[in-house]
Amino acid sequence: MIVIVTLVVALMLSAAVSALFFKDLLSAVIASCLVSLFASILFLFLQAPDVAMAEASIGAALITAVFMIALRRTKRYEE
Amino acid sequence: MSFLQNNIYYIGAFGLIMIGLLTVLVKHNLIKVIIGLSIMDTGINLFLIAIGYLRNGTAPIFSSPEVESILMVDPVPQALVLTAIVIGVAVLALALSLAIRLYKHFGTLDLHKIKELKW
Amino acid sequence: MKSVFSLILLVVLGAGVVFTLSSIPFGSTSSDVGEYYIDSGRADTGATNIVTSVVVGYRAFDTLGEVTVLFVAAIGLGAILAAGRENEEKKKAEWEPASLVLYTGCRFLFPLILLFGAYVFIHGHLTPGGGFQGGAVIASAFLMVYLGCRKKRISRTWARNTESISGLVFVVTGLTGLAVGGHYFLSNFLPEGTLNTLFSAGIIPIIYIAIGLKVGSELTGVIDDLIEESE
Amino acid sequence: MVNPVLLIAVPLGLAFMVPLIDSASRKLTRFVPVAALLFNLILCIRLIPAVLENPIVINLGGFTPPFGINLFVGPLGLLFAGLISLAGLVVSIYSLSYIKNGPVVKYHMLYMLLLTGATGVVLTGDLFNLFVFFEILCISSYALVAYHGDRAGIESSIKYLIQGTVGSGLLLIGIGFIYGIFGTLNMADIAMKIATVEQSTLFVPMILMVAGLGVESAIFPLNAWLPDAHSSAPSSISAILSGIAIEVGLYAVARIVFTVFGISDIYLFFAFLGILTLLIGEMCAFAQSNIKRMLAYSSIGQIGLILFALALATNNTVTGGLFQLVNHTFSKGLLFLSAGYMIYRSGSMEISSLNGMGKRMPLTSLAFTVGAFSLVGLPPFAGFPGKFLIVSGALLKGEMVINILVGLVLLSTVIEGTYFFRVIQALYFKDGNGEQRKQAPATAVTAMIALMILIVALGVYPKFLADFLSSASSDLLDKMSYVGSVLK
Amino acid sequence: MTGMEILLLVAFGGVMLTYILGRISSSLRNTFAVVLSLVLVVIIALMYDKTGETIFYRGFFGIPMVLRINSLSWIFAMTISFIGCLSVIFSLDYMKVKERTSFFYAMLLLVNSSMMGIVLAGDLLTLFIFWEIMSWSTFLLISYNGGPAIAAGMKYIVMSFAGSMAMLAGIISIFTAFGTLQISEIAAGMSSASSGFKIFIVIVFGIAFGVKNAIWPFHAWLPQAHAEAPSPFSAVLSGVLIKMGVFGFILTMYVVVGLGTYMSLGGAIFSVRSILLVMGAITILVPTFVALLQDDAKKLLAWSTIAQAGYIMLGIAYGTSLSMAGGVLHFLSHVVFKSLLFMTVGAVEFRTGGIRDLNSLGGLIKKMPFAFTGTLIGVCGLIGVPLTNGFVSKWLIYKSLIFGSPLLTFVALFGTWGTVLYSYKLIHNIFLGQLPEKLKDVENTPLSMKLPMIILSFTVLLFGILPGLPLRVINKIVVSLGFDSLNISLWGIVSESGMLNMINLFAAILAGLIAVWLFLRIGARTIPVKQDDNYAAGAAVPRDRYNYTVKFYDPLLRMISPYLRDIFDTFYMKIADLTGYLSNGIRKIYTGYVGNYVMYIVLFISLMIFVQMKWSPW
Repeated sequence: MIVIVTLVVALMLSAAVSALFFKDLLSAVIASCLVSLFASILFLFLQAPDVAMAEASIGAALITAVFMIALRRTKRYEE
Repeated sequence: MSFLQNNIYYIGAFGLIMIGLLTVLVKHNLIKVIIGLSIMDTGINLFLIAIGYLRNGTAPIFSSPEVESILMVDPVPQALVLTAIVIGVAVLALALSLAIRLYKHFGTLDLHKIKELKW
Repeated sequence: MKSVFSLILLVVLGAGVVFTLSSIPFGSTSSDVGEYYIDSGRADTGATNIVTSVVVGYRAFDTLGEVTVLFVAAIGLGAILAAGRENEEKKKAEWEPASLVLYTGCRFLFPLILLFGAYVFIHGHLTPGGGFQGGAVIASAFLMVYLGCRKKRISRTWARNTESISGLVFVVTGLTGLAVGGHYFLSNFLPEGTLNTLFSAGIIPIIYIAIGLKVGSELTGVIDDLIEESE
Repeated sequence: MVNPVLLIAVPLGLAFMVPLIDSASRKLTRFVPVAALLFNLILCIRLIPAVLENPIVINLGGFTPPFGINLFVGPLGLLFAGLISLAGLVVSIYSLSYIKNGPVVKYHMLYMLLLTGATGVVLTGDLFNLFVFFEILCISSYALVAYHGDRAGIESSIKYLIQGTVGSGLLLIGIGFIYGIFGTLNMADIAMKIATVEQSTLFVPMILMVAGLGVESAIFPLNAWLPDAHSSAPSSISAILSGIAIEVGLYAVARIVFTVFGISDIYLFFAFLGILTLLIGEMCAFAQSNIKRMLAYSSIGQIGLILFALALATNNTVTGGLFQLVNHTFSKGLLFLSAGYMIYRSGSMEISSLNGMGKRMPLTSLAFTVGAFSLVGLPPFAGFPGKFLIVSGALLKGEMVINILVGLVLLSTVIEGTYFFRVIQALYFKDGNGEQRKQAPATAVTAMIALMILIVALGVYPKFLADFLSSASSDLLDKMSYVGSVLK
Repeated sequence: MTGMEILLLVAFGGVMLTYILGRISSSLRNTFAVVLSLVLVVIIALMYDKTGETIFYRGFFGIPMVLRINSLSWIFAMTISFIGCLSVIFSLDYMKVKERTSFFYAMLLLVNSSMMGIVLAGDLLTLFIFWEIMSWSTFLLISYNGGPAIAAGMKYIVMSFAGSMAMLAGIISIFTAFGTLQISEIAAGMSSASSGFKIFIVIVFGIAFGVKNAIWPFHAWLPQAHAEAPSPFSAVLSGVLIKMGVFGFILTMYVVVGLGTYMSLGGAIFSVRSILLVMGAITILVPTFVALLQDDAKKLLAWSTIAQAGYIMLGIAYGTSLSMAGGVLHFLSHVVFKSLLFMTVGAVEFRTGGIRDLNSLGGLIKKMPFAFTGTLIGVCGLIGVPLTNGFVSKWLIYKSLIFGSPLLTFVALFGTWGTVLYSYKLIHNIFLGQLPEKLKDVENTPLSMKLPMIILSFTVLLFGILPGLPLRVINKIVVSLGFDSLNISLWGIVSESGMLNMINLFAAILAGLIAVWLFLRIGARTIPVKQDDNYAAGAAVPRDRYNYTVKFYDPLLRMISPYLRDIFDTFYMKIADLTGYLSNGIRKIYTGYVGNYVMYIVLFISLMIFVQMKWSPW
């Protein structure tokens, strides 16, 4: 179990770090979406199904969509 | 291993918070900054849930009337995090709408170039 | 240079955090309040999902605030986007129509997702999930329609009225509690029913349904505003 | 007895109802905030006698305090609630005519929700609930700052949002720590248990919470959003932000530092921080040529002064600090409101463009003058009793360090006086262009006159408020009675 | 009930009513203002020889606010109302051509009312409140003219406000130390206070009153403010307003601190008394010669005001009954003749269309004989010519100083010599010499201006010939402050260092005058020359060559001016510049880049954590 958790945490952190480094904002948004997804898995591990659901539906899905809409209206690449 | 067992969630949570803060501090693209805020929010949520965790506890739901488990994780942080998530999305949506407006006015999202108000 | 400095700051901050965390060992903290909720949550509120009983029962006031936060954000977003839109000429961007598969799939899935969302918030007091999750699901259904069917729009007045009525339901439920049920705001004035049945837990399902509708319509409104902006 | 929860529930319900009202009658919407705040004001006044006797504790949902959320309506909370409704009412009357363009309905809703959030913050007895209401306050102010959707408004709003969100994130981390340590979120419960935990453990959570709330309350290194936001917002909102929002933030800081933690070792540090904020705010204001920015920096200075007064933690200084706070709400509100119409007439925020306003808008200029004099602390306006109480309370402590700080307070008052007198000279004695006389609309004038009357009345008869403030200050300082009345 | 509440109520109510009436009709307002100020004079006159205290207000946190009247307050209140009344009358014509006259009248009356409040205050809180009202209303009046008056007003209010803040610190320290602000009660507590506390009190009050009284080195605001204010107000400003500082000094030194303590306060060399005396002496010496340099009539008078304040200061600070009487009497004399001078200069300014430059005036004696006579009498008073009030007061000061400290007497006499020089410059350059072409059509002084001038001139002579009139009241003050009583007759005064009897002097001078008149009468006839007849036979000549009113005393001035740079004025301006510079630097921390702002937040937390973990102060 701990190995899986560690793996998920590592993936989550690396997704976050890559969100920091991506020049393409769309990729950064996807990476932050992944962060949310992994976090929601962690919530599940932490016996918080309610929160996991909320994080998955709101944090991962809706926020990403909102981000993308905003990106459409602004610039895709960081200068 | 026991170090990991004891601290992996905290590491994850504060890792996210720190990465989020770092993004806000060093990145000067507005969308990146907002992504940083969202990552930070996620980290905080994870931290709150991790605080309420009880080892070997189960989710605080009595799925059938017979369940009489005392060993349940603390429901309070979960309730808090539900609220915090919604607040987070509210702030984020507002921030993004502002970003759209800002782009319309300035033609850029580079915060170094958006410094009309200073001193 | 600046990032190095930031890192140093964050390291100091992290040191402080680590120091404090050492007094909160992971996985073994127990809270009086949390234990009380687990022990008597069912008796107090009639919900078997203790998280729900906390969210809508013990800490319902928080939830009222939280709904308000979302409400504020939705209005604020509308205000910000509206303020700039006034003096711009409306130009309709041409949307590339979606493929037929996508279109049909969306139309097929839409009611199902709505139904699932409704299920989630109606059963909030029994199973994981509740108003927020359900509302988000509903909003994502609309999002899907927006993306898949492109031209379809929900009626703004309809969304606004839903939002406003469900908000009112929440407040009025609370005020009714003040008036009849033990003279406390948001106190339960309905019978709690039997555990683990749909019609139980007093006002919790009512509030959760209101929240679900409100969150759903608000998030939909937010998406609608943003999409309209991006056209 | 009336239930104080109505102070929050009724405006909230009305705000939810606004879309329905709007579809029924468009004209009616503008008066919803006026009605709601009038209701709140009357409620507050009716609550005064009961609260002075004993603080009212409302258990929401009928659950006893550590388990449910409670509202604590002590003299301090009621003072703030009353102040919010009073200032809010005046400004909402002003807004009736001032806000003409843009999504007006949304403005009024946001405005009302902002004040509801502020009321919630000052009444709640639960940490997380405080956070939630704080977010209502913050988010609605982000949106209102950007209300006009102009360059400056959007820019300042996004900056405000970023800093505010970081701040509330820090606050939430702090709350998480506190919950981890004490297993409860009720402020009285935490206050009771605080002695059971080693003091050093509490440092990081406290500093996180103070910093988080400090962002909103504009304590020195955390206040960079303020000059931008206050100067770019519509003037009615600037008045509320300066008059209510940062004060409420300061209330939250004080509540947490005094009541929840209540460890006196750190008070002197806050006194220093207050003086630093005061000096920096006043000096920055001194260098401004933009009137609204000047007023915004002056708000920073005033917050520093109030923080200094509160941090000295004696009954006298806290009473003085609260008096100054009330004065600041009224005077700064008045200044922003009058500056709003002067800017509207002259079309520019530069002080030099206000030359000769005294001839063009006599009443508005008079309002500005009264506000400025009061803020500087000249008798017979409301600023003087506050300053008098603060200084006398501070000197009464008889410590050399504090005496020196008092000297700095007086010095910064001189700086403050200098830049306000400069503006007054520009208003009256410099020749401007455009000689036609035109007053502000009746609603705006009503609002300004009401504030002027309040300022003069408080300046001439401060005892009326001072007695109430004195019990408010003991409400803030007396931790044990707070705990006792919540956890009976 | 001593009528003081009624007095203040009338005064302050009248202010509002004046403004409101001004909105309706200006003539109604003018009449009302005159009547009001006359009524005030009458009320105060009726209070003669009354003493008493009343608590009139408890609304201020329950601190009792007290009004009290005694001979000291009465003489000040009388002066204030008297000069106030005359200046209102003087304004009637002077202000006709200006805008916003209602504002002017209301503020003028407000200044007068607040000054009455100051002198009638029985506790320091009341004093401070009225003091501040006076400060800001004065500020509004000084800035009234716009243009250069803006800078003058700014300088005034900043210095005055700094002084008030010092005073506030002092008042509140007294409050925290003794728990009362009532002047009569403070004195008791003060006697047992530590000498450090006393010196602190003396310093802060010294700054506050010194600024108002324009004692060197706090005089920097005064010349500009006096010059730029509207002339009727300059009379009030120079006559009574700065004398509030004198009142304050007397109050602090002799009532609050106490006579015995005051004389022994401080070290042997740097005792408070000697420092004050030296400051007084410098205040006489420097401004007198700076006044010589001035080409602006009102500025000249302003500097002269500073110098005269030095005499008053010497008299008061010296601390014997004779010097005290001299100081107070000189205050009274100065009020009268300086108001008179400002009014005559104001009349000239009014009739010539705003000319104050001494180089471009001249020869107005025929055109404005009343103004000339007024100026002559005023100047005589200023110099201290016998039979004027200035003579008596200066005589008293010299007499009291001459044995104790000859050096100070010498400084005072030297100052008088300078006074003669600038007084002559003033009267000569305005009224004597050639009449410039453009001033040919100047009309005579209007009646509303003549009246105050006549009254004041008369007073100058009256107090000069019958010094016993004011000295009787002053003797009461002197006694009430703890000094020995003086031996006063209607005609003069008898003291151990000499006696003064004006009747002898009067007789002698009268005889001398008659002799001179007879001599002139019998001697050669004078030939009248037209005033605008200049010696270039009507041709246009460069005025600065031939008109000898230009660059009066030029060689002397060239000699002394390098020594008279106003270092303190420069110093204050430097401070102001430095503040501006510093502020400009500090505001740069708000860089406009939001990343920095977030950095501040994180920095704050990290710094706190770092400090806590390293040193754990908490």
